[in-house]
Amino acid sequence: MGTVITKIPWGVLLILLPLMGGMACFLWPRIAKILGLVLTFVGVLSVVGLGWQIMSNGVYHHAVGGWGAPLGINLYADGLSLLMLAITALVGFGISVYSSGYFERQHSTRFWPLWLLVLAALNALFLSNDIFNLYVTLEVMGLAAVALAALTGSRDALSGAMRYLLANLLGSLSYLFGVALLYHGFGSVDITTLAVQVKGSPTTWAALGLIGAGLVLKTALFPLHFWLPPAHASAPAPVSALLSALVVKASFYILLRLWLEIFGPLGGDVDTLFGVLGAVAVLWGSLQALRQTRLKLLVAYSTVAQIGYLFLAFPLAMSAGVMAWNAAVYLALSHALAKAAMFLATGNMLRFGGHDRIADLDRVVQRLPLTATAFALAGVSIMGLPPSGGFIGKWLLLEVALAQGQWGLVVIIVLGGLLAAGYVFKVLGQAFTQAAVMHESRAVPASMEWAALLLAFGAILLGFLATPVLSLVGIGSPFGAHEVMP
Amino acid sequence: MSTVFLYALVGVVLFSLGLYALIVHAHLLRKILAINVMGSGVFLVLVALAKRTGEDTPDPVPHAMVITGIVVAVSATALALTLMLKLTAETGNAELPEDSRE
Amino acid sequence: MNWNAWIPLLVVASSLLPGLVIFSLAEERVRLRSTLNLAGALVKLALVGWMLWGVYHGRHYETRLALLPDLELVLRAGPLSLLFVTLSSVLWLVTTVYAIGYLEGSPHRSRFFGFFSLCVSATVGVALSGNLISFLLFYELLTLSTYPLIVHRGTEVARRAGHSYLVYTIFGGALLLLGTVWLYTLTGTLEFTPQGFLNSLGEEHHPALIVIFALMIAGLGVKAALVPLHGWLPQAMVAPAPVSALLHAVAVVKAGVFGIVRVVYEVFGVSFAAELGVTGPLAWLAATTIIYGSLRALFQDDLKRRLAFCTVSQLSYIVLGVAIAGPIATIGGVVHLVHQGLMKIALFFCAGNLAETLGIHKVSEMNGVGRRMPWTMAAFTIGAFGMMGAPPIAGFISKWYLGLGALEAGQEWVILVLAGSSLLNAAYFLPILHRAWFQEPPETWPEERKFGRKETAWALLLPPVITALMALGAGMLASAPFSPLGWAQLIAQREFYQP
Amino acid sequence: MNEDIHSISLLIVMVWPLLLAIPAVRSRLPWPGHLAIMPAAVRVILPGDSSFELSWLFFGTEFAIDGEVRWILAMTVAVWLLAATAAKSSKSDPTYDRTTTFFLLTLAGNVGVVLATDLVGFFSFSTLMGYSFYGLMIHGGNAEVQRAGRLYLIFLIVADLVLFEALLLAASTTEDLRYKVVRQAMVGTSSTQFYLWMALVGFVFKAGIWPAQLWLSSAFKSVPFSRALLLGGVPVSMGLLGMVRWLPFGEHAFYVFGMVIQMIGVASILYGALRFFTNATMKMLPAWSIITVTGFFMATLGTGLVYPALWSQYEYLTHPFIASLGIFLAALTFTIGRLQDTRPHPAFASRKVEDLSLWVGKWIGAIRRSSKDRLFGLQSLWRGSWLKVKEQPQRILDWGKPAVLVGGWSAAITMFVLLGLMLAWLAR
Repeated sequence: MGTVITKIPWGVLLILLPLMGGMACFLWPRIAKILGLVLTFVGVLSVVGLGWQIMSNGVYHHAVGGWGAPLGINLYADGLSLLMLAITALVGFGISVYSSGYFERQHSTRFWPLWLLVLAALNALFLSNDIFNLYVTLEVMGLAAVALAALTGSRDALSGAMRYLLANLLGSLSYLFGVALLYHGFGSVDITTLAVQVKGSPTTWAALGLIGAGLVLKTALFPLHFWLPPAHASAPAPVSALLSALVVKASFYILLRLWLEIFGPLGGDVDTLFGVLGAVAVLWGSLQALRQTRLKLLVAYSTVAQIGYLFLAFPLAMSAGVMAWNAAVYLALSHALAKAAMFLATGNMLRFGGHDRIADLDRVVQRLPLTATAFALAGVSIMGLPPSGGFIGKWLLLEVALAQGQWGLVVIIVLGGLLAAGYVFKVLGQAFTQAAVMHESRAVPASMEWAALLLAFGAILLGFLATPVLSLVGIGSPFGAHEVMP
Repeated sequence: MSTVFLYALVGVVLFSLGLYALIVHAHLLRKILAINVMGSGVFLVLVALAKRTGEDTPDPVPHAMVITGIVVAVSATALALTLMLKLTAETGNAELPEDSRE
Repeated sequence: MNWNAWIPLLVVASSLLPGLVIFSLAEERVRLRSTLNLAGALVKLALVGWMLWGVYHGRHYETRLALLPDLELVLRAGPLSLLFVTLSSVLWLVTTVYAIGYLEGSPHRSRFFGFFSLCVSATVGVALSGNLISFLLFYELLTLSTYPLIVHRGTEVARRAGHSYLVYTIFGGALLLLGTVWLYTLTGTLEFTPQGFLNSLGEEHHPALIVIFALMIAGLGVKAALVPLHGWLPQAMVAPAPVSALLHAVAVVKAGVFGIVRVVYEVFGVSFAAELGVTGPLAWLAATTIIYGSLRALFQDDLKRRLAFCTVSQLSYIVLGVAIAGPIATIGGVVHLVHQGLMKIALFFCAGNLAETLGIHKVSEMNGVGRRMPWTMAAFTIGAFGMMGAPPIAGFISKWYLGLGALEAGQEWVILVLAGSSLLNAAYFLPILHRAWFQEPPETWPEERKFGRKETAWALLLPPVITALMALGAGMLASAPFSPLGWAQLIAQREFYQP
Repeated sequence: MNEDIHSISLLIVMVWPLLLAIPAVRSRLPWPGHLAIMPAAVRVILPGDSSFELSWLFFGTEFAIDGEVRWILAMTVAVWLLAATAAKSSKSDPTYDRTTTFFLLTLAGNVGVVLATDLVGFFSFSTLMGYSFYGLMIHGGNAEVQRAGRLYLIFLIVADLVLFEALLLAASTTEDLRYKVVRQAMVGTSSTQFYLWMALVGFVFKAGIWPAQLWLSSAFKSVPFSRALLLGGVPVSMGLLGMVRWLPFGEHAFYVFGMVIQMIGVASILYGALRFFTNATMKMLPAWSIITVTGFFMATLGTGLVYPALWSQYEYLTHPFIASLGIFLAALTFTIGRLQDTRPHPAFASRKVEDLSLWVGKWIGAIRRSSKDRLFGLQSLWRGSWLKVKEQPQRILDWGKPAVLVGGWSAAITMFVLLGLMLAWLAR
């Protein structure tokens, strides 16, 4: 049994199945829903299989078609990739379940192929180990995501998607330019090779500038976050969820990988800059979220703030690498679950009430208790209150910041949590008013409510899984040698 | 100044021009074109840098990259144009509306 | 697997699980809901009783679950934890009975009881926590699960109260988190240890430790309603009476105070804290709160608000007892944890009865209620005299030990504070009693409900009477072996001042 | 066996009134007041000293009856029987039923105070007694009564606070809080002075001794006689008793402290006498006489503090004195009340004279006729004990100590004047 599992090339399956599935859905729209559900579920199983493989054999390598680097394409998965794949599979499955109830036929036929395409691209991205492959997957994911964002065809959606697309293309091209420079300098696109060869030189610095800017733009770090709120807020709920939870994380993942392997060791003050931008993002995003009167925009701005947290790890990683990165990864994982749950819950409210004006949400929130619970639990994680994944991440981050005496960051971390509490409760407070007015409502299928709730539960559950998760992430030492914890 | 370097320099100039155009022009078609110009710049750089080994036969890998890149650029342009048309049909204006909600 | 290792977890679960089930119950399933609630309360009580007996005979109950690398979620039943656990579980039972009677026929009951059970679970978790991170976890859980109860009525006032509650407590929680993490970076452990675990830290860390202490006290002080962090408590009185009774007299506010006890005794260690020079300011802060709370209470016409300010004042007795930093004062402080809970919950029950039966919310409407509701007002009288520290009610015992402890520690000024507070207590309680017993009742009450020959429903009448009797008993039987006082002495002996 | 019965009887003495105080019980009994005091009365008569310990109550406490306590208990029984009778007679009073609860609670507190052997027990029961007495005093009264009640309450609260401090001081000095131990322990420690002053202030307030006589006089002025007759026996006597029990007499000479007490005594004698002469209405007679008599007592206490040896010699007289004082005042108030009852009392305008005479009709005449004799009898009893005490100043005179001279002189003169005046007034 064990040997069978370890022999199947799970990594390839993770890419191929959704890719083929996407095409199949495009060709046979009638089975799109079923196929999508099945394939995302198989995706979950495949990740489990891959996890088994990695845990028993160590880091996963697969040379596609038998051609290895430098000519062929190499699949590579260590603990970090595995976790990203796992969270993608989980959130993806949740989104699929949700979408099966959400979309009407007309949109459904367009949604499934695109969604499976995004999923394939995401999986491929997390399994890639060369910077050009990363570019391709990033681009495929980005284009499919733009198409998804424009799905409803409304004015807001179209203009949001347009902005998103332009930002995306700009980021990709910039990234590609950086890739070109790196290849020119070191003659390889394989990350492992590059890591060995890379040296500080004008070419490298230029590459860092181009790649960094491109990825920061795609990750929507302040001040390059301008495209995110309109795009995320105007997309259909499952799309918003997947954009906020997964797509944004993909570019962050690339940045993290490249930083760890290639750019980080070079030194310089880039990490400080990232830290400062992250800090401003936390404050700015949270304050903007507090100011919003529309629920989806609030949640979207919350994403801006939460991305800022991820970047706070950069300056801290100088002297406490593993801990800081652990914190960032944990925050990314829990944010993926929580934000997906939040957007899905928002979608439920929007569907039930027909609007997302926060001030008038009371009658909606009260009649969807499961959705309200999902929103609340996700909110707990976003606020970083225990017990939740967000809390663990914040705890680790605070610990590192305090150990290094980075008082500015400490204040930012704490303040960000307080502001998050502010905007989360701005919504939750609506659950307890005396809403007497009845209104026209559209029923919300149970699958939609439960999908949101279970994802939110996942974010909470992550608060109790720190030990296994952190030991998983250590497989293959993506963050370098493990230091002794203080 | 070698030919290769000249090519590369032109590529960089194209990229910068495209970037400039992307920023200053409001019309979406111009923006899309700007993106394409930028892409061409990058491809040019890639092609030029393929001769980095100094041998007669250039490195094939950048070429493969450029081909991939062109495919991506084509599909991206197609998507962008579709979006633009839809947006124009919806708003009657081929420019991005000022976002009233921000 | 040893069973003893699971009992603390079971104690938490015995209210958590019914709570979760209750959420999913339909509004009209009153009987099932009540059964679940009461069954949970009884099971919890039985488990707590079992642990009480065991701990008294020196057994250990400890649950450990991994939470972070090197940090575990620890639930441990020591004498101090059991004091608080017993208090909350006994009062949970009583309050559940009360709440069933009180909320009869009102909307959103499933939600209410669900969150109510969550609150109790969180409180019990706070009590049983064996290290700071577990404490923090349950502390925040308590914050979150209380909020829905405060805003339960959904009125504008309630929402504002909930809002201000959140502002205070989330802020406090953040400070506590900060202090905790900082401490962890210094020591690498957060386990509650008798006599603290910071003694070994070098001189150079002392300034940092003082700041950490301040952070933690500020974080805990929010729930403990230390001036100037008390603002949320009087506002939170818009919540239904059972909530005010259990949560704002016992569970929530005590969680803060209990945390202060833990921090002073089992994190810093009282002698080390005294050496750092942090207990002095804490004592002054507590003294200020005592006097300030009493002064504010004097001018409240709303009965529950008056009681709330009284709570503010009384809670700081506990803090004061802790901050005096002597064994006897500690006993006083710790035993007041229980005593204040018993007396104040009785008072709040009575206030709830008046509101529910006669529609009385204000002190000025209380003329002659003693004749209409003699049992309720008798319970109220016991509670009020207890608050003033009149013998033989429980409050006297607390005050006695506090005063003695202050003398023993050479802090005579505390006596003046106690005297001043008692004077003020008398000044705001006796007029109420005078009105209730000696003024002529009005022709009609604001909103009277009839209950036949009884003064009010059984479920509303029994809880205040029982808790008042418990307060009386805790005072009169102070020397009995399992009395709160006896247990407090055991705590001081075993945990704080063991040789 | 006999021991046990004695102990249990003591317990019953204390618990019985509390039991009867439960509304459901007392409303079914015809004579709750009388019934409640019965066990105590029986115990007074029964010979033999006894004690019983309740280790679980408070911090462990003990109650006992011995020769000294018997005096006080006897007084208590007498006063309460009188009060119960007076209250019963005014059953037409609409508040009677509810008053009874307070009546019984006060009684229970009083008995407890008398029987307690340590400071905590004393303090606890005096709290019960004090606050219940407030209820008893003002129940159903008019504004004037309320005002008097308020005054009483303020003094009571402050007194309790101050006594609590004294109690704490004592407890921090000695673990064992029995009177005798405390007296010995509270000598020569750093907190002695503080303790003395606290206890003094506390009991001066509680007993309404000058300069804290305000509540007492206004209570006498406004409270109906059936309750006012308790004033002497309950707060005043118990206050004096407390002083005797709490202060470290016979252990050590406290000059300054003793002198101050003596001065208080003299001042209150003078004050009482002055008021007596200037504007004493019939109703206020007991008030002024109380103030004078307590002044007298204070002067003696002061002397005892200055000369511990003397105190040891005459200590046994204090309890009989307090007992006689209580009885005397109760009887006096009762008599005056009866005499005045022909006029409707402002607090109970609806009271009918016929009701009153139903059960004491004959008594009134008898008292009127023989009040002179009876009071003489009482006074001689009282003066008899007192004269023995008075020998003390005589001795002191021999020693030539001026402070004592003042005390003795004032005591003698005031007593004399007081008695004379009272007799004259009554015989008028």
